[in-house]
Amino acid sequence: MNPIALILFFPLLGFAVNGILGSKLPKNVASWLGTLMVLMSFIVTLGYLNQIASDVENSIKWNAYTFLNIDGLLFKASFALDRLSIWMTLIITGIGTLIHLYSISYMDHDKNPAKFFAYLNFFIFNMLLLVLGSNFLMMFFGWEGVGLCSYLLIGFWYQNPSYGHAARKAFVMNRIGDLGLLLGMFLIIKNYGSLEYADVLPAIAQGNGGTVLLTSIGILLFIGAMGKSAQIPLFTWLPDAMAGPTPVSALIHAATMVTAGIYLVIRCQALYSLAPMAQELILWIGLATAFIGALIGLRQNDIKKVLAYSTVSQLGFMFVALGVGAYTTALFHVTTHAFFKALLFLGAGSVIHGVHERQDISVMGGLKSKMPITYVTFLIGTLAISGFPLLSGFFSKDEILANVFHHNIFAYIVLVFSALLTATYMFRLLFLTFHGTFRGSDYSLSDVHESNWKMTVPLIVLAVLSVFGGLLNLPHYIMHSGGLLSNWLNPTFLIFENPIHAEMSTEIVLISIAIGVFLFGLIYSRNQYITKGLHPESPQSGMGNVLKNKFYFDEFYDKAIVKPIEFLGDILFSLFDTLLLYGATFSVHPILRFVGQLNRKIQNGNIEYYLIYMVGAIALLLGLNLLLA
Amino acid sequence: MELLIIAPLVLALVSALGSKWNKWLSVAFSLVGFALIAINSNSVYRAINEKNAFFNIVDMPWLGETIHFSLGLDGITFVLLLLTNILIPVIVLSLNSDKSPAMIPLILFMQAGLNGVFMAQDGILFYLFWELAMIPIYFITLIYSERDSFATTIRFFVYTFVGSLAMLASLIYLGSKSVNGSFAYNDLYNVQLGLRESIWVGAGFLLAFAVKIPLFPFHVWQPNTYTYAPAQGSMLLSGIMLKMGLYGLLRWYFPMASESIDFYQPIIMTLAVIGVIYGAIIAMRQDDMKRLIAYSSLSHVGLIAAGLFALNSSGFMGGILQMFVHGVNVVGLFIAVHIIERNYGSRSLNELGGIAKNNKAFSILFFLVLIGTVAAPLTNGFPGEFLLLKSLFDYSTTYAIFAGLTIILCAVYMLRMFQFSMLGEETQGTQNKHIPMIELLPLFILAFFVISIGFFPQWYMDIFQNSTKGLLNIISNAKGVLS
Amino acid sequence: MDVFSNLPLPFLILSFLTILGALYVVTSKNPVHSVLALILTFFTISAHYVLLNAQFLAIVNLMVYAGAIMVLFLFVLMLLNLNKESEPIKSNLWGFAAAISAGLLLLVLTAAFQTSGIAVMKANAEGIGLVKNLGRVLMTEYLVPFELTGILFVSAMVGAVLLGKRDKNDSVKSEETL
Amino acid sequence: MLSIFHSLEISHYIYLSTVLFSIGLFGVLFRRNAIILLMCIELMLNAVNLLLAAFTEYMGDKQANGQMFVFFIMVVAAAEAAVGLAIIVMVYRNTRKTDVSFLDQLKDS
Amino acid sequence: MIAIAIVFFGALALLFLGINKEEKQLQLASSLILGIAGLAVFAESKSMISFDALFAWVPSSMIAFNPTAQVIAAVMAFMAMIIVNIFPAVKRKGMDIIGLMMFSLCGGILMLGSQHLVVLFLGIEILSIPLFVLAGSDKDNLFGNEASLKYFLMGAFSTAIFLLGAAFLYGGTGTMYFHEMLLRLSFSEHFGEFPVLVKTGLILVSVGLLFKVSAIPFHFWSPDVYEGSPNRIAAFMAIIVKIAGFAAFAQLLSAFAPMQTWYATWMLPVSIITVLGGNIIALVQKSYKRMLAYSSISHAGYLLLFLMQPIQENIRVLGIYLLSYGLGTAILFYLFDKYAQGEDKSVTIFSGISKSQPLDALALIVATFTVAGIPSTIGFIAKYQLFTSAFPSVKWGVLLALIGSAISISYYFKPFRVLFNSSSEVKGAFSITWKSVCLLGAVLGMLILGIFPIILNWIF
Repeated sequence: MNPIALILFFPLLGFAVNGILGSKLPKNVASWLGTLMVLMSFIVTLGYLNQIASDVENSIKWNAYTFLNIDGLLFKASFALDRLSIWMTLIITGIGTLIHLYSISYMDHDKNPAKFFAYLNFFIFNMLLLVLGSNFLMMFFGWEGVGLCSYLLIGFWYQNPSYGHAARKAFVMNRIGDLGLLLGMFLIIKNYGSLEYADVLPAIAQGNGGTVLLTSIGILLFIGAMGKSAQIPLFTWLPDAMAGPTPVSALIHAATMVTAGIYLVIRCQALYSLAPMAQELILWIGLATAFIGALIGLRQNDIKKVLAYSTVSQLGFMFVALGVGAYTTALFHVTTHAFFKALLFLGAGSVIHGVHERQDISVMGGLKSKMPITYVTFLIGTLAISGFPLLSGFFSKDEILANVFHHNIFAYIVLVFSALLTATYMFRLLFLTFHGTFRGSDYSLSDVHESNWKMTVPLIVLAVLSVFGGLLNLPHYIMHSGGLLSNWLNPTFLIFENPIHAEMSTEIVLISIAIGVFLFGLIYSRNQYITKGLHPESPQSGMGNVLKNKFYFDEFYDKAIVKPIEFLGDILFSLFDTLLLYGATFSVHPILRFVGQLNRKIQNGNIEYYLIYMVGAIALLLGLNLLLA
Repeated sequence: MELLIIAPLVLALVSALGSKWNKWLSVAFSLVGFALIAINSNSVYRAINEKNAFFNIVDMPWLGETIHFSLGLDGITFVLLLLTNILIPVIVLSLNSDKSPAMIPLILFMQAGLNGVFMAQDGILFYLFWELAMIPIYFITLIYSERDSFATTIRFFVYTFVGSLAMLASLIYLGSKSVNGSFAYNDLYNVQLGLRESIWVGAGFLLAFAVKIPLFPFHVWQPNTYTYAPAQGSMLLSGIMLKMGLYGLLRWYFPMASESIDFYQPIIMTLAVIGVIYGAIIAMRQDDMKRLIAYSSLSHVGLIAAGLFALNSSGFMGGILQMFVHGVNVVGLFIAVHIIERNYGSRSLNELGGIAKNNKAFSILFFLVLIGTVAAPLTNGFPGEFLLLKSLFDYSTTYAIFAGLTIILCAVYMLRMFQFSMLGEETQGTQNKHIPMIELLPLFILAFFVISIGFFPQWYMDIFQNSTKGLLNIISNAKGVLS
Repeated sequence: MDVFSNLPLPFLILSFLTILGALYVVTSKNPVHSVLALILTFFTISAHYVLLNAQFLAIVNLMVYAGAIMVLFLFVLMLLNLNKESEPIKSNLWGFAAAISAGLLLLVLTAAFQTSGIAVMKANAEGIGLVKNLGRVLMTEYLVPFELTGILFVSAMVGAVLLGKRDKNDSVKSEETL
Repeated sequence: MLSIFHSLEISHYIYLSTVLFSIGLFGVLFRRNAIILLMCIELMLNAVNLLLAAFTEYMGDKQANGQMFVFFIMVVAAAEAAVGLAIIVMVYRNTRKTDVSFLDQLKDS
Repeated sequence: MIAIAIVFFGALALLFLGINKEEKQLQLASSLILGIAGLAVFAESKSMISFDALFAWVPSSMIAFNPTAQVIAAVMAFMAMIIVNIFPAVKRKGMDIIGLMMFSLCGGILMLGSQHLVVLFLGIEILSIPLFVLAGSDKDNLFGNEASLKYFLMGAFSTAIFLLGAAFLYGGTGTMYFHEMLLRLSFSEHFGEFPVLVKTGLILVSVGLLFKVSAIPFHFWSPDVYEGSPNRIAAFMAIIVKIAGFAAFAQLLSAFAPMQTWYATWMLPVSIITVLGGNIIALVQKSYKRMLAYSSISHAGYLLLFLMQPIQENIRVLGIYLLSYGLGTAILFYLFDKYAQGEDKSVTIFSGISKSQPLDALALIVATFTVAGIPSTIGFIAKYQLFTSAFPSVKWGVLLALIGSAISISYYFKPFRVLFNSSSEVKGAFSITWKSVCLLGAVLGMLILGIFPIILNWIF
């Protein structure tokens, strides 16, 4: 049996079993089953790692069946396990396994975890579909599938209408992106007559297809990526998506799904390398997202919201990297980000769990004594994300900054500033949650408790990963042969990516700037929230309010798009459709009736009139006939 | 195959006599009967495998020499027969027959008419069955509508009847031109029309089909009829009858008045795309679930019509597949609404909510059909919509972009409907009531198609692939004659 | 008007009388007078028949019309004692309307014949109108219609009886009616 | 026949009978008494008779079709008169009226 | 001829034999006679038997029935049979009413065969004079009286018009045989201008016939007279008079085929006005009976459209249409008669009979479909054939006629508004009677002829 089939099969099996007879199974069986399935595909993937590693050309292909065949134009359900997709697969299944494990106890109190695990498995399946598919169609299937799963999982507690709203928001916004993606695919079909990567990308690399075409394809695909990866202007769904259970946020909205956009762009590296316009667009969109996300993150009090906006901002970082053509770097950051952001979310989940389903950091504080493991791991995560030297985040972010520095100095400055903000809000979060005095009112510090091993083990593992994740792609000034990841990935690129080789001095400058940024953030928020002991709910300046209200993006969308469309709908229905169209069409009948009523005057029952009419008619007939003759 | 017309009539007469087993009898007969007919006849094999558009299977003089009782078959016809004879039993299943005794005979009568419409190979015969299919639905809506039935139904009937008469006029005109006034499909097709007259003839056909489909300005009869008609009536109308119009476009309008296609293409395309957005936007704001589905169906069918008029193979293939799919989905939705209304006594989104809590299976099935309508991948909605949008894109990017909005808007209103009916907190109307499992049987049947088409559309496309090629050749040749 | 020039006097007089009588029939207030005027008209018409070599026809006309039918009319008039100026005369407006429409018809007809002169050559056909010839034709060529008039008369008779017969139930009313 | 009539043409008879016919028509339209109406109709019939006789004469129709027709018209006229008068009597019996302008019970409502 | 003879002598015999029997007892006998007459003439039309020997004495070709005319005669006879049969008898001795109906039927049949102006004239009169009487046969009913007098006066008037026209025709052509008339004209006149006498005469004669078939604007008598006269008489008028009128009209016009383009110029407007007017006016009628009257007017319009083209070859189409029209109308009148006993004459009389009287409901539906020309009934076949054969010569007329029949749906279907009500009062229990058997037969006939129209090809 084909390994890809196996990899895809296990999560699907888990989904099927849990979905169909989940309610029959005992809770533990269901949860462990779900976890096991993901683990299985992880193992299978590992098993084929060295086969892929052995040679660049090696890639396992699986041509399942022909999905559609429109006289000759084939849409195959075909998959490939090459270096890029196996890398993603490992992230997905690996982190997925940990998060499943974590969820077992996290969802312990829930009525039917079976459903939850079914959804999770289904998500994993779709995600694998996305990365393993060897053509745009399969990728699109996964693409929409993960959207669907995120809808299901955000709305998991469907009793709560606002959760449902958030879920629909996520799905619809993804759909907007999907439209762009779909149109891009149509454009590809029209010009390259296929959707197989193997047909399309080489053709592009060989340079058939003008710049305009490539740019438009690139932009259309990027619109899809914007939707999925929560870039401005389609990012507002991601913070709302935190309505879902925390593991979901960790798995879907931090580690895997939201990076699908980056995966897409990396997959189409050949395309984007030849479409500089599109790349510029990506750069600036990413930059704006990184900056604004970080800004908003500064003033959020919901522990998950902070992490959500940090995710948005980090995704911005990745797109900036893509924008400057540093694909490897982007993937590197995807990886490290997956580690520490998953870690942070799970930590947050552990905190929420510990303080009995509270998320508002203004009622927390000083928890480190009560939940040490969580604290330590969370600290590591924070350090990693804000770029503490030699931690994973440090290397990946530094690479991005370096690339941007060589590409566009202004972008570099903005990006540095957002990195600074990152450090700031992360430490703010850390301090407000774990340090300082306990601010809880309606519960006491005493009944805060550390989570059990099923939750802490994943934390620890992820902490380790976030610490040593940097080793995956050491910069060349440390390892001159080039980082592992770049060596792993570069050969697969159809258009060779030339790594920037700045001289030592610049590197040192950049690194020192990065460290300075980190230190500033640390010191600033320590100063604010430890020494001053500033209360998060403390009155905000005007700018503060703007940030607190997320730049009023939601309100703006509501006023500018949603309301008008709804108004239009009402008008069209009540005025145009019902009144105008319906009335106009069926007013024929009354008109005819009116005409018929006129006959009363004529058919008045008096024979003398009848005779006169008849004679008149005869005269008319004869007269007409006379005139015609 | 002519059994497909005779058997339901006989069955209708039998069930008209009435017995408490009517429902199951008719379901069993129409399923088993269709299966037998489909399996035994080797003409089905021909239909699927030969690239032979609409070959004759029955031919006997019916009225003089000019009109023959002649039935034809090919892949397209067969897939629609499949749709009809699968949906009819499902619809019958969804009905509680003790409340509405006359329903089953009427539905079976209609089944005969529909089978006839899809197989008719003679102009007048086509018109005959076209009307025959109208009569039962008229009585179903008339007898079992919930309110102001007469006004609604007479408007619906007369409005569609006007369209049909326009088509009759076109047919008569063609017949008067054809060799010795024969109305046989091929003779009518061989008539060579000048541009102006073909525009007139086409107008006649298009009016009939546009009313039936319905296209944007001609849909006025639809919302009220769908809303007030009994659930089964709405299912029949939207699930099968509406396909008559699309089928008419494919089979009759395009080949017969092919000279006028270039004239009508932009008009119809624009109308259809307008209808797509128009229906979607209105559907977003509906409170009555049936009305919502009515407008959503307007939107979806507009897309199909546009795809057919793009006149490329992906449009045709997608369109035909989507006919099948839309039939399955919309009937599924109506059944779901019917079940909700039957158990909770309301179909207003404001009064419903939280049904999912106590009815897991139902909510899963409902959601399945729903995302099928939303055209999520791996459900039946996706392949058709993908192909249709592609064909539109090949025709004109702008149209594709506007029509593509449907995948966003459709998600909006469908999920809204699901949210307010199934999710959220329970209302006092919906508190801890359980839906009996037996009522879900039809939904299970439909769910099978949602999944199987979603995963393996090519299985179904193979049925009509060759015939569609043939039809496209015919049309392009006919257009070629003029240009 | 040259139409009337060189027309023989008897014809003019007859036509004059005919039209005069007809007009009187139409205009006289008293029904009985109109009956009498009608009889006069019939006489003049019979005279025309004579001029037209339809002698037998002239006689029959007198017998059937002036004799039978008109007497029947008179009888009914007397029966319903309408022999006074019973009828409320209509407004002039009505008269106008009637005159206009009738005149219109007349105008149209005459105009029609003005446009194309009818050229029917005058053949000398002696004795067509005599009983001998008519009887032969009636009994040979027109035999079938002749027989068929039987049906007409039977049905007319039955009908008249059906209407005139007193039923049991309306005997009282008919008593005080007649 | 008398030679002085040779100057007569058929058209004169046509005009004459048309005039007669129109007078009868006028009567039908003008009068209200059913019996008078019937008489006017008889007048119209006679106009037609005259015309037919004239045609026969001027065409020298050996078969005398026209005159035959006149006979049948007379026959029918007699029958009509009988039936008509019976009807009138019946109506009079029930409504004491022979005035047609009172017959307006049956009409479009 | 044979039909006339059978009907006339049969009627005569029954008149004398049944002088003091209840009419109810005589219904069957008279309908038997009509049936025999119908069968005989039908058999003759199919040349199974020939009665030429009987009528050897008939000297001239004044009356000649072509096979189609014979079939139509048979149809008329059967129609009369149905009408005589299914309508309830009146409470009176003797069968003078039925007898008169049979006499006027003779007139109608005579019109079919008439090849000569005199015979046509006699036919019209024999058809009409009994009807004048019959309209008022319910002597104490003032409406009946009024109807009778109106019909008589207008009928006599139209007769006068017809006669004037006939005289002109005779004067213009010198013959009274339809088929000789144009032949008598000189060669040039065949193709050039036709003599004004002929034109005027044809117009006036047509007016006389248009009056009989009640085409707008000569229709004024029909709604009033139908409403006033007893239901079965109204049905008789609506069916027999129309069939006879159109058959005779077709006979006449087929003789004037060369003038077709000319008479189409003034008959087309008349027919279109008739179609649209009839339908639109019927839309607003409160009384179901008046609605039927106007619907029969609109049917006259359709038939006039058909007359606008060379008729000879497909006069059978006319027969088929008249058959379907007759069947449908007869049943509708019967049902109206059955349920309109009270004051109420509107469609509400049919309230809820689908529950109490399913057969009647079925009959109502099928008959309505027939007159409306909805498929699966003979009505559709008839209408379709009519339109197809009329289409080549009068395209726009046919289009307007289609619109008209679309309008007609909305009043024909009015009874369905109440048909399925759950009626409070049960209108009599459902029972199998001789009448209901006849009704079922008629309904099945309409359906079977509609589904297997091949039979019609054999009949006509």
